[in-house]
Amino acid sequence: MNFTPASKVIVQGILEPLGKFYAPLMQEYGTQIVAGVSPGQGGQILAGIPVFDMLEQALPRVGTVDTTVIFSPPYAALDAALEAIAVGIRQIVLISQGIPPLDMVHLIRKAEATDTLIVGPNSPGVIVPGQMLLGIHPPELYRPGSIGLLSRNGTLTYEVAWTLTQSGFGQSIAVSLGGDQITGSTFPQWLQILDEDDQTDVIVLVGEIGGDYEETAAHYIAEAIDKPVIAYVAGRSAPRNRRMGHAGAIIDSQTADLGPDLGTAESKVSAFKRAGIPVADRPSEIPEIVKRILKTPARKAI
Amino acid sequence: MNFTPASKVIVQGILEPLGKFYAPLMQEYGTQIVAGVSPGQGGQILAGIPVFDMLEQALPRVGTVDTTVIFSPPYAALDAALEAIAVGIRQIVLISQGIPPLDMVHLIRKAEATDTLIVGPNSPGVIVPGQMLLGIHPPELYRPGSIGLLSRNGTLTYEVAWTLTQSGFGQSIAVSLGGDQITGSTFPQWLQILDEDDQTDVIVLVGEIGGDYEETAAHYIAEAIDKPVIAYVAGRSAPRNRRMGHAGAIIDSQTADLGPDLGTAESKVSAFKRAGIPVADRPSEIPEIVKRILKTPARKAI
Amino acid sequence: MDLLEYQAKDLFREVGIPVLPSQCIERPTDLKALKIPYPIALKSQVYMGERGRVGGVRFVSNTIDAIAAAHSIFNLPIMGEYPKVLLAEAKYEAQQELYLAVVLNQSIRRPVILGSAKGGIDVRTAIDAMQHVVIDQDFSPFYARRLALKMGLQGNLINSFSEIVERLYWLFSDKDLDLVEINPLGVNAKGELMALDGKITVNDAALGRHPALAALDNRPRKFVLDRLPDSLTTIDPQGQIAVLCNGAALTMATMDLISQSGGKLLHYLNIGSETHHTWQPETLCDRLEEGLTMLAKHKQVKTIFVNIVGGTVKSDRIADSIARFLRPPAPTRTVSQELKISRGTPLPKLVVRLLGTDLEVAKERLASTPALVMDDLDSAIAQLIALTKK
Amino acid sequence: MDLLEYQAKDLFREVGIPVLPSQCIERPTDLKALKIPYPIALKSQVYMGERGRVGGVRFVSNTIDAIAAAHSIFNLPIMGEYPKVLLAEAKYEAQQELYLAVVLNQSIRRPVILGSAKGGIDVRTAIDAMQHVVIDQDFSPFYARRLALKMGLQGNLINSFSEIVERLYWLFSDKDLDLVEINPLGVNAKGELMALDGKITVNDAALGRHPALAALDNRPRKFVLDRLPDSLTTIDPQGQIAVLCNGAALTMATMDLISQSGGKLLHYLNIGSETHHTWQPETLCDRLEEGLTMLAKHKQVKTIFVNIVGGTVKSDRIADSIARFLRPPAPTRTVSQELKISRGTPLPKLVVRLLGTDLEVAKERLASTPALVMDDLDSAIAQLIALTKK
Repeated sequence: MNFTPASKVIVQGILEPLGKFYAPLMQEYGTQIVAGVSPGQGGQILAGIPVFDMLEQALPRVGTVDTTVIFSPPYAALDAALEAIAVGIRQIVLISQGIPPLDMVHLIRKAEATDTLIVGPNSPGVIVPGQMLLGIHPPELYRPGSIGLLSRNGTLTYEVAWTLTQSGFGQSIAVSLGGDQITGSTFPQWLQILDEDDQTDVIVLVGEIGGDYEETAAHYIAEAIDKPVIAYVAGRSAPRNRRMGHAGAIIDSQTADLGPDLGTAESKVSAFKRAGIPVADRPSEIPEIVKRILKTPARKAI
Repeated sequence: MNFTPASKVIVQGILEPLGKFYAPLMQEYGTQIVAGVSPGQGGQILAGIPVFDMLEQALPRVGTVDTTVIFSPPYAALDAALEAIAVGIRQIVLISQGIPPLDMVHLIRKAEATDTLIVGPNSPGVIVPGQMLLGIHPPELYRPGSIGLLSRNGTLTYEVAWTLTQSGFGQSIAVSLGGDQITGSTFPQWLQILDEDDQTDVIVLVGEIGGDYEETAAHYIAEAIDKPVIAYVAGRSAPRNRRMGHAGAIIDSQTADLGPDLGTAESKVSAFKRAGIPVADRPSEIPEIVKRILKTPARKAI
Repeated sequence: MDLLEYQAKDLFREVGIPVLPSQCIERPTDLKALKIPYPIALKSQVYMGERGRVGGVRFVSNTIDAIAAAHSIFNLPIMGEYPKVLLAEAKYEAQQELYLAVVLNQSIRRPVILGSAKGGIDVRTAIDAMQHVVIDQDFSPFYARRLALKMGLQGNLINSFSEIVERLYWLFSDKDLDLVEINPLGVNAKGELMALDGKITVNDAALGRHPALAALDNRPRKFVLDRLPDSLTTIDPQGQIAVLCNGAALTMATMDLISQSGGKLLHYLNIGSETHHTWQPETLCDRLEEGLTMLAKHKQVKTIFVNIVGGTVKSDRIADSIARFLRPPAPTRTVSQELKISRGTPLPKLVVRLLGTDLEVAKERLASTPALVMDDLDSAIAQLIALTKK
Repeated sequence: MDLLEYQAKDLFREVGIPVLPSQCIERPTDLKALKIPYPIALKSQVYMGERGRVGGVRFVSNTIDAIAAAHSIFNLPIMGEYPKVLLAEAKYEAQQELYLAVVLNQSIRRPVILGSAKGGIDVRTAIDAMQHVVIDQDFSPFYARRLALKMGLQGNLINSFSEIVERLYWLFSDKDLDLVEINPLGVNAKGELMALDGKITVNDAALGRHPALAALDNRPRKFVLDRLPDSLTTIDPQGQIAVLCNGAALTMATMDLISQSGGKLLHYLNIGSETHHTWQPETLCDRLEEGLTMLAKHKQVKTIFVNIVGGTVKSDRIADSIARFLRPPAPTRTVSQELKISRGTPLPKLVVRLLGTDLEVAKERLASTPALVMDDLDSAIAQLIALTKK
């Protein structure tokens, strides 16, 4: 992970409405955006950022680029990401929602083969408060600090960040895996990164119903994470998901050895509790638990 | 490269007519064939070799396998090779002809990513005289010795081997890249291997018209090979290849910066001569040149 | 998007997966022009499963019986759903029934092929014998053989089964499916295979690049990018609270808080996140107004809780949208005129919670309206509960 | 296998590459039922290139002129080839003509996309401006944009051109093509693209998995796996020697030696290598006999040089095949009876060189025949030359 103010960033799909709106905000926050790409619209300038038709036109002028933030239309996002990998960029933040999941499978195979870190899709991206913004987090809700914030959603992440900020707990980083069916990175990957990150003392994991992300995370935390982790799960009152019927029943039973309630709030909360991870009942309880934990010694001896 | 008598070999497509005929011959020559694979025919025994439906059934019983020799039908060969790569086999000898070239492109990409050595397709394979046979070379024409024999054909390779054998020059190894449009390995790859091979003193390269294999090899030898190389090119009297017409003209001119005569015997012979490589006019001249070279010191100081 | 059995089988036929001769029947009299020889099966074409158990499949041997059976199937709802079409299909003598599916596994983030040597109507038995193989890298037929061997298939059946898996996988991958299932996959006495039933779910996000598939189902989509849903889900039929938030997880967290505070929810509405590539500040404002109008249509809604998080859209614009909803606008704006007409009842009370915007500006703009504007989430919910009880 | 222009355009249409409305004309009177409005182009459908330069393409504005033009094109050979069909096609106003192709590059062992901003009939100009991009990994549209930029395309033309490249690449890869070319790819005043001519070569080895493509050309294949060619190539019309070897390179080397020794070659025949998966010893013996019969049919052949290398087939079986050819067999073998009937002339003299087999056994078996059996290649060729001069 290289998310420092010195690292260079390119924005792909910079002239899409979303990119046009957020690229200048990212730049204002201090992110070093060295170029933008929008195929067929090269030659323009957006807020002082030169726009190219392709990455390979930009690179000779701006040097090695660490990260690309992709606002491209969903069916063009895989290609944009592969273009970035082809020119050696190894950190990719996919903001766009609606990327077909099989495109993501293709991209993940490629990312694994090239040791590329993918954030998203359908994600607000990454913010390192006070330093850089790679995506669409509202910076005014964040403050620098030592809480590492992980989630797979957007606005609820901002809500939790603000709750922490208000209570005086700034954040070392906030990352959302993204809300689409297939995500480019996983909780275990990020837990590992934050466990090794010197700026992070406590990890807050904001979960939600569906899938087995939180169950897997709980298992991984118990096995491999030394820093304290606090969890929160949204969706306790949500109506049960419609099953896919016949086929769905068979497929659900195959997903993992995590029992038939997999994906419900109960399943996730109890997985965290079994792993010894405190679970907040409401967002405003999160800073209270952080306070409590910071008074006691680390969960595990190293 | 690991082509020693201790290395374990599997034969895929062993119950195809070609496999059925040659697998026992390979075994008689000393090749350690530990298993065969023919999907749908698992459970049979051929010349004492147990036959399985899949490689992954065989491996737990026979341990790590170094090489697979593939006799599968051409449209099943890519899959057989990918199956071998998936279980960790990193030396693949493709005997079958008629594999669609785009299947080979796919396989080559995969081989490059996994550091797998491919011989063939449409190749007699590899022989290490007196030690092992991986393919269909007629062993009685070969003798152990220090000549490394490279080609991209079958029977002409045997002819040259016999010419050497008769003159008292045994061979350290003989390899044919294979005669199909797209080959799994290249002359430069093998020249490099033989340049580093302690058993090889002199390299004999048997070329033929078509493509730019020999031109590329000549260039590579001049740049990177320290051991003496002798070349022979078949096809001086062959009728000129039919051009593809309009499109062909354009495409031919794009293949490389090697001039319009690319692929003719003249082009190849003069490429070798420019690179300082002696070219035999007929097979029987090859041992004469070997004799001459072995009397003079190495072509290049190391 | 789900496909009906006959639509799935059309795709199977296209990619060379064997299916029986069949014909679509839109009304019982169509059976007079049947081109398949009797006996046939008549199968209700519904999206729901388990039709076999409840009489949605009938075997008939002549036209008179067929027409009678068709009448009764057309009038038989399967879990509430009436068929618009039946499939008349030849009979098949299966010696063995297999189960085969390709699905996208969210957790492994890879496609998985599933197979059971005990397919057919008894799902429990199929599940007990289920085997799976993860397609870790690019598909190649050896993955299919791996599944065949795990299922215990032997001899040439390994190859013929693998060929079906291969074709099914390419269908899955070419058409961006979430799921494709053949159950049962019949094996006859000669060892030949036949797809006897088929189920396909196309990925909704990918439908835009498969126009031919998208045209197969005209019903409203359950999931549509960048648009409000066509209908609202009812949580508690007794509820009087409606919730409107931006973002799915925020909506759920807000509902959880209301529920924890003893509030009873009737409806919720997520007006969407900001990650669509065409998103602009107007997108949020337009949907906010449109969403409030949707919720207000339902007489039972006494209070609406608006929770908008994120500061990139200026608070004055958000406040203006809410104000436009609350104060029927000048007659020049035709869209809002329509909205006005649809409002038959007094408007629900609004508790508006805004985070990240300049709250004072919003309060000022909404001062002359009955909307309560707050920034602390817990207090706002306490207010909401109190207001609803009034 | 090459496709004709109209066949290539059918494939373009299938994958969404824009082509003009067109109609196949099998005889001039078909033009009376033309559905395309005039003016039209009438284009000779031949496998040879450069038809434009020699009158194979004519523009006409009414039925009378069209029928007259069709008559003359049907009677105009292009490099010796007469069209069986013409393509009648709408006219297109191109502002610019591009060149675009996808080919498999044997040397790089990857597909390559080629493009030139100066396409059209002047091949030299196209070549001078030619750009290429190697498809190193799995194709993705950025490779196409890379080509577009190298060609100097700008603005939205980058995207519309790339989309054509993408579709063309998938066609190339799905159908196992060796080459697919669009020249010219017309650009009109609105920046829209149109494939105005198309050339496709399907890989012969892959035809077995594209039966629909294989059916498009019934002419004898230039290259067929595992079968002798249908006709023989003539090297020197004055030649009296025919060569039969197993393996292409061995055949060439043998021809080289004969030529270096002053021999004049009429024909050569490669009876194939041993790398076909169905190969068995019988394969070699059957083809040897069949091949000798083919060569002996030609009266001008005075001597046949047989060079069989490789020891896996026992020499007695090879000798038996040769003996069967030399000595018309018993009337019970119907195949050979036919062979006998076709032999009107005395048999050519045979010099047989065998390597790897037990030569003594072969000599013994052929002792009673006029065939000379030897093992040293150079001496065998010297014998051949001497024998031919006799």
